[in-house]
Amino acid sequence: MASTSRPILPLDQSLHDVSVEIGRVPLRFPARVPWLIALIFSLALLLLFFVSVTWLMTWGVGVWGLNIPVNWAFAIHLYVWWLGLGHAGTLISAMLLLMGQDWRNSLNRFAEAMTLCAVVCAGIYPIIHLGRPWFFYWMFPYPATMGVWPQFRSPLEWDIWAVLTYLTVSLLFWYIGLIPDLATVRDRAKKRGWQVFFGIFALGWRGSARHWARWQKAYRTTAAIAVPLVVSVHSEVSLLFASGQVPGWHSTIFPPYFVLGAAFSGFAMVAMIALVVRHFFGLKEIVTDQHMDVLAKVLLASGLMTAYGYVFEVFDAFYSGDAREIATTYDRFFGMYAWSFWGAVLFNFVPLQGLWFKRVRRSPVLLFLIGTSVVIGMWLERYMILVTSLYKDFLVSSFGEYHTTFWDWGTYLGTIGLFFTPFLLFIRYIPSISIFEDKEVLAREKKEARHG
Amino acid sequence: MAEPPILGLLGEFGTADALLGAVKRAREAGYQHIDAFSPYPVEGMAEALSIRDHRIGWLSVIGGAVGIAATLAVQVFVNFDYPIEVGGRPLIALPAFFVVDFELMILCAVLFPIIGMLWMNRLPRLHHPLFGTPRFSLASDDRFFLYIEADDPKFDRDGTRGFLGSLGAWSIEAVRP
Amino acid sequence: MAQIFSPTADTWLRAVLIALVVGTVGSLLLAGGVARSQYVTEVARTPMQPVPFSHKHHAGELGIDCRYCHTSVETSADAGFPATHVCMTCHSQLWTQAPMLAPVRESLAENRSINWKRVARVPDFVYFRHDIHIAKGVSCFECHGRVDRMPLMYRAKAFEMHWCLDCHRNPAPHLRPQNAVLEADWTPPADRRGLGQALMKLYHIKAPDQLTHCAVCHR
Amino acid sequence: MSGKRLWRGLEELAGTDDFRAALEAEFPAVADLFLTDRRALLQVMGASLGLIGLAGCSPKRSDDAVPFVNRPEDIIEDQIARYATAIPFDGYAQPVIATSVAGRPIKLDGNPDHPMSRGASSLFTQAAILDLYDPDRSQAPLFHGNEASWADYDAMMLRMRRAWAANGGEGLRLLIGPTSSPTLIRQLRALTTALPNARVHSFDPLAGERAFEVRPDFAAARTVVSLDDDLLGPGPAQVPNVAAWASRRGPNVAAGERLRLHMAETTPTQTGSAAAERLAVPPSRIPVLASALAAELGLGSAQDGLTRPETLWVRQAAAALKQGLGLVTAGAHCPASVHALTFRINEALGGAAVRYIEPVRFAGAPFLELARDLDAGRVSALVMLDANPAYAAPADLDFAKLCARAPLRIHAGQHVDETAILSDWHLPLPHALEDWSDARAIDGSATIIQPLVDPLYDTRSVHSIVAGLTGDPAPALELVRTSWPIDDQAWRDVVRSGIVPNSAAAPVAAQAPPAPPLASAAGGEVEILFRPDPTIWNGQFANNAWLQELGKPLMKVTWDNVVALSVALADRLGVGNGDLVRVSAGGRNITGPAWVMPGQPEQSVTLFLGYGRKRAGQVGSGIGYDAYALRTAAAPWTTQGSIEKAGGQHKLATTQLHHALEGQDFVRTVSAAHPRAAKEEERDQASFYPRWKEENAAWAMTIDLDLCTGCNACTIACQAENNVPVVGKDQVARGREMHWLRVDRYYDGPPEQPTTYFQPVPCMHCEQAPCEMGCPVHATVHGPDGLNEMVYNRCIGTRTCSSYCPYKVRRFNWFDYTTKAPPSVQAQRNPDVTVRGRGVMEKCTYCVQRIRGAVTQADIENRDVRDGEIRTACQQACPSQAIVFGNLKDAESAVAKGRTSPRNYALLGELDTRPRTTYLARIADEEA
Repeated sequence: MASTSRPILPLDQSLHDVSVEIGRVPLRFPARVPWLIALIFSLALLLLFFVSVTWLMTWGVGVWGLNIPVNWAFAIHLYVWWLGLGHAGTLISAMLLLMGQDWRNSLNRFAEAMTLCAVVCAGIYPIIHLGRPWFFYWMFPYPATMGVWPQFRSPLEWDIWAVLTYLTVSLLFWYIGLIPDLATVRDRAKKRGWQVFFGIFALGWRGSARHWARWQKAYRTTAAIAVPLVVSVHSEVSLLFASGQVPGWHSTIFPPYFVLGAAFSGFAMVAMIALVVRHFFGLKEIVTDQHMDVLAKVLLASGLMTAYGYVFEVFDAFYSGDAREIATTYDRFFGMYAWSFWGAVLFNFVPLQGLWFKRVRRSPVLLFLIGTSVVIGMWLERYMILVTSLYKDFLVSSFGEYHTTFWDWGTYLGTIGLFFTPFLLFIRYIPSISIFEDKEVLAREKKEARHG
Repeated sequence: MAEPPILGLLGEFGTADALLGAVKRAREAGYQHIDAFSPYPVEGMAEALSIRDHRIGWLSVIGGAVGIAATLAVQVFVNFDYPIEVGGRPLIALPAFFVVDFELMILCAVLFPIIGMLWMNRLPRLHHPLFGTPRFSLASDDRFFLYIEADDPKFDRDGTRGFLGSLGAWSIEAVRP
Repeated sequence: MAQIFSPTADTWLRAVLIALVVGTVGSLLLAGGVARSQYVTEVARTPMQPVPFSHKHHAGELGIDCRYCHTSVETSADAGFPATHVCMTCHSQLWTQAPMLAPVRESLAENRSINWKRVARVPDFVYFRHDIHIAKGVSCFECHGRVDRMPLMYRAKAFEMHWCLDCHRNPAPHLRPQNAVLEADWTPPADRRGLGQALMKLYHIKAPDQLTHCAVCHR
Repeated sequence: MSGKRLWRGLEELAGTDDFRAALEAEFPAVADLFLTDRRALLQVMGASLGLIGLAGCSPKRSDDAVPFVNRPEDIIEDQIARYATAIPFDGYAQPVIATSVAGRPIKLDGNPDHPMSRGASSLFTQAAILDLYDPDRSQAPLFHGNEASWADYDAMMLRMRRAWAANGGEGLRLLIGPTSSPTLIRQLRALTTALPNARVHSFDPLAGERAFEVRPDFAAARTVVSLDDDLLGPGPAQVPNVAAWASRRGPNVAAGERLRLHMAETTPTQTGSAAAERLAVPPSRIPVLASALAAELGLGSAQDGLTRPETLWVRQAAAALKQGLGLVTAGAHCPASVHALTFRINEALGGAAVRYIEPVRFAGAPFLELARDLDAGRVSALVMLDANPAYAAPADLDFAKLCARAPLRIHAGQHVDETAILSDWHLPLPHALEDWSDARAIDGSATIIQPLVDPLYDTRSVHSIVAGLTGDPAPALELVRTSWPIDDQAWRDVVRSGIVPNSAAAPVAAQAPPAPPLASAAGGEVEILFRPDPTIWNGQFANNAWLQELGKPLMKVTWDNVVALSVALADRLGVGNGDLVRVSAGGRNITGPAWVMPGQPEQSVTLFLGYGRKRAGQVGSGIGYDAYALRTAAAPWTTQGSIEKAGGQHKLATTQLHHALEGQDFVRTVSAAHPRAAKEEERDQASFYPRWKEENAAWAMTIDLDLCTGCNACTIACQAENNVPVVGKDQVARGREMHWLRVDRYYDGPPEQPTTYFQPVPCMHCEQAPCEMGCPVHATVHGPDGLNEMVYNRCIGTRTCSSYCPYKVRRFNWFDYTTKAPPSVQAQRNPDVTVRGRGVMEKCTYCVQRIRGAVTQADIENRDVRDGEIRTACQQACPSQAIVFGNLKDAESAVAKGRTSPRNYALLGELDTRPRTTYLARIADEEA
């Protein structure tokens, strides 16, 4: 395979070393102090999340800066943003697995875990942003005493199902891939408690050839299905907007535009997390510069595609000749919220160009900074799409303005805690890199090395 | 004196290739009830053990079909059960319905094979005789095992032990209930 | 290496898994059940009334017309509760000393209302009208049950939306000729179905979609 | 009369302990952290009125059924009763039909049988119902601020009466607010005859300079030239004026017959917006224009020194007048000289279109004389009836100080206001719906004011109080009855019909008033105008939350009054909307937020009266600035002064942030050249969707923009009918006002001389509604009769519908806006409309409760609904009848006809939402 022409893992380690190097992370945790600091920080944010949500539930969505016309802002904008971040996990894992890109193996497990946490953060929003969240279950078709059913033409109805499906599939995909490694850790664990813990979740995996055969089929099937799922989910999210007639939303390029943006922001997130984890857990042998280099290339590619989306959206507006579309576009350039548009352009695409150079791609610090900038950029983009479209739609008389409140930010920062707390627990207690797949690769590479 | 009964013999090998070779030899030798254990899926092992199982794939197809059919059925039913005009749209608005149909098709297409896989693998199974054998824990690390079951017609305690030895097994252990 | 789990562990694990599945499904079913239970629907609820008024006696045995007390049932959304003087028209003559009727006499004496407790009630956001239902031949007993057999008034039907819908979707079987609307012991003719159809025409009952859209009851 | 019995029924409802308990449970007095401005308004007060029928989104409710002990024949618990009566406004009767449910008055509408209403009503009439339930109303007599009893007062009055009887009422002075009540006038005359030394003074801060009532008769006019007379603007005469004006425009008037309006004014008004030719001039130019116009018509010598626009305007106006059927009016506040001139001009024009009648309202001795007497210490007892001089008296008089000179000060009013606290005695007056009285409408026709409920509080009618000055305080009914010497049958008819037959004042042959020399001394830096606030008026409505939250017709500002100044002046001062400016005149100054007013002449500043109240109540106290503080007895309407930037900002809550039409065609105008309003592509658009089958009804509405004057009566009518909550300034500033029906106002053209458009925007009830498609739970769906139904109890608040709504007519309950309202305010609510809880969307329903009511009634009677049987609240209130509602399926219905008019067009028709609400384009005033 193409990418194995140059070994992606150093050959001077044995299969056993791999078990040791990764397996020791959960069993004999290396970076206690930084991890603890991180955990405390994210727990604090999590607390903020609960406070904000309690406040929200007590008084109503009015605590946010919403109004008519801008009656969707932070909640929906962050829902889209989080979900976008999540997508990269699935994409890296699934797509690259199918393409047999071995370099994925050292990254996919983070990525998938990140997906899970991100989807949880995203999934929270559509429920808490409701005026009467305690009735959210009305969105499901169940035989109610009212005799009324949900309305399946509504993009919000689509939304609930898309997110649920996505959450379930990512969870299964992640867990199924995890089972063999749980077995490895189980067998290496010395303490009884760990043995039982991993033992139960390994489901008694024995590595039988027959099991492997079925397992591979199931895993690859899931992967094969996960790719169209990602595309469908974020396309559906984009329809949340495109289904309305609001200028700036009502456009056919929204689905691809959203999916690309999602992958883009997601890859950036993966890169950042991979860099941090490998730095603190000393996994340089597993997550190599080679990996980061490839990841950086993917980031660059998806970034350029997203940039194309930007260009085309503008072109689309002018090409349509629709006065209101054009007005909205102008307003994005020069209007009250122009900062969000130019901010998005700046953060998304300017630092990104550094990735043309190998030195930048291989420099952890620079790559991390670029990743950060992209995540910020996409944040601004989602905000821009939401607010600049809503605050000036059709009737001049109902033009409005949107100003965030403390609780907008409280809820948002809170979800960051909601994201990192489980993620930190994951890297602490679960093999955060695929052990068996790395062994597979290593073995193959050794073989290839031997036979010239 | 009669030795305590055993379930089979477990031979340990150092590399995937060794295991693969051993399996092939064992098949040639006419052993039927054999299994191989490895820390990662070994290429060609399925062929060597002549495992031909396409049910997983089909489960996925079936799941997808069931998912989409069921969802569509629900959507059509609720719109007939309580027909309400919505924005002048038709009662059965397939383009709109299809988004949810698709999502649930995917959900079921994933659930079915995964549950099926676990079911066919008889998992979860926390207690298994193999776990009782001292060196088997290495199967998840860097060793490869060939397992010949006692109920194999060709199984003969000493003969098979010798056979495993001839395959170059590093160690040979009896698996006891 | 030694076994981590005893042979029984698998049994336990399976038990737990099954329990989980059963638990989830069960709790959903339970929720559904509770929503339909008397506890929620308050069917058969018999609130304590200031005066133990017996519909069985008055409406059933004495055969007093419903409208004698519920005067506005034909002309208004609200059937209306009897003013004290309505009770006193008879009870100034009969049982004038009955301790049971003390509250009624006090009410009249002190010019203070009797606090009856409503038995049949729909939520505030539901706008039910008695007059149209009576006009279209829906009998009192359709919703209130056989009050003429109730010593103490209790709720006969679960006033749930789907229950309303059932009738609004297919009114025919519930319609009566005008003279039978207040008739407790009305026995439908052999051809109930035919009668229903005839009455549908007679009363100009509208098509289901016009009887079941939201604004019919919700404003 | 039924009032008393009704109330007894209600008392029974409210009296029982269980009921009180239920009431407490229903309305816990929880202060709401966020709605700080509204919080005051939401404090729970004692009076526990009928809770019956108060619908809410929560199914929790008391199970109690509390019947009457003795049911009156004409009332059933939930049934609606309607009574004809009147609401006095600045002394003039506003004839109304009051709707009450189970003895709770819940709505006021115009009296169709009354010529001065014809069923229509103004925003003030619509809002008057809320005053009845105002929790801040004065509830018992006060003596030096402490609760006292009427017995105490009567005892005191007995002593006074003896003294007065002895000295002929020496030192007794009455100060009385504007009134036209025949009974009261009769009583006052009787009093002055009984006590020859007592004197009665009138107090009306808005009193004009007119010698007698001028009744412009549009019906007979083709050209109206208005010299700063806001004929169509807010005021006691608004309804008849607008109705008459509308009768000369709209679809049924031939192009040549259309009424043509020439307006010369300073601060832009609704009349100016409706004028064909509007000239913006500072007030000092009005007299000049008047005499120029007179000269142009051959009266007096030609004026010189007119600017080119002025000359042009005068020429056009004169030309139009010469064509006959002309009419010239001057604003009540114009100097007497202008009134004299207009009188002569109208005489010259033949006076066909104008009638003069004796003043309808009581004219007592001038307030200034009272001030002089007070100063001189000649006043021993000052009785102030329904007047608030401490707030509204000219600032240079310093009434507080003068007042203190009178040893005994008695104040009677509905609120413990600024004057009440200066008085020894404060006496609570009843609301017009609580006691008997009578009043005359603007044309002099009298109405008997009958009560719908017994007084909620321990009040006494002004009639009884006046009677109490000379004898026993007889009940109002007795006093009123004696003023009308007719037999009981006639009396009953009069009360029922709400108008005394042929009581309208007969025209008088007015003689030319004395013409003092034209005074037009424009000194100082800027000319300052004082005008009543368009929604708070002279301050009497300051505590009415509906009127506070209503956007001013032209400014769309709520909860504040502003300093209106011209674009040029604003640029010069470097101020924008909301920047504080200091306006100084005669050594006094006020500081208020600037408002850049397109169409305001350069060197003029307009101040709006009515704000800056100190003792208005929880709603109206301490908001806005007090323009009275700059007003002097000598120059009550215009003065010269200076304006400067004060620095600092004042947060204004406006319901509309952008005002320019920005080249859009939301409001369209047709002309002889372009008769069709709808664009070609907007007609019969194709659709991918098959048509849904419709029942025999298809409800629709047309709004005639040629008739709409932007008066906002519809908005308040809607608020009263549909339990639309008040959310407070802070929420409005956040863009969360709840009005279901808003009147958009757009400017077009140069800011110095803009064209002003008004456009009422209710829900469009689109046939292909984007909102419905977005709702995941079927909370907003389409009815078979074409209504876009909103089911509050099903709504979970995703707000998708609002995001998708191109018209942004949907409103959201961001917080709990309803359950914490005081019980008294809740008692006003319409039991037929669900009260929306927190987190649900709401919007215009075409008054679905009225539709369903009529349809069900028709169903009971096995007939179809007649055209005009269903009238939406906005349609019912509209003085110009610009709103038409009906069934499209009925080809003969007014709305179906309107739909076929070439002027008919859909707002944002290009979106193919197929609105059921369409507009009839304005008709361009052809060039004179």
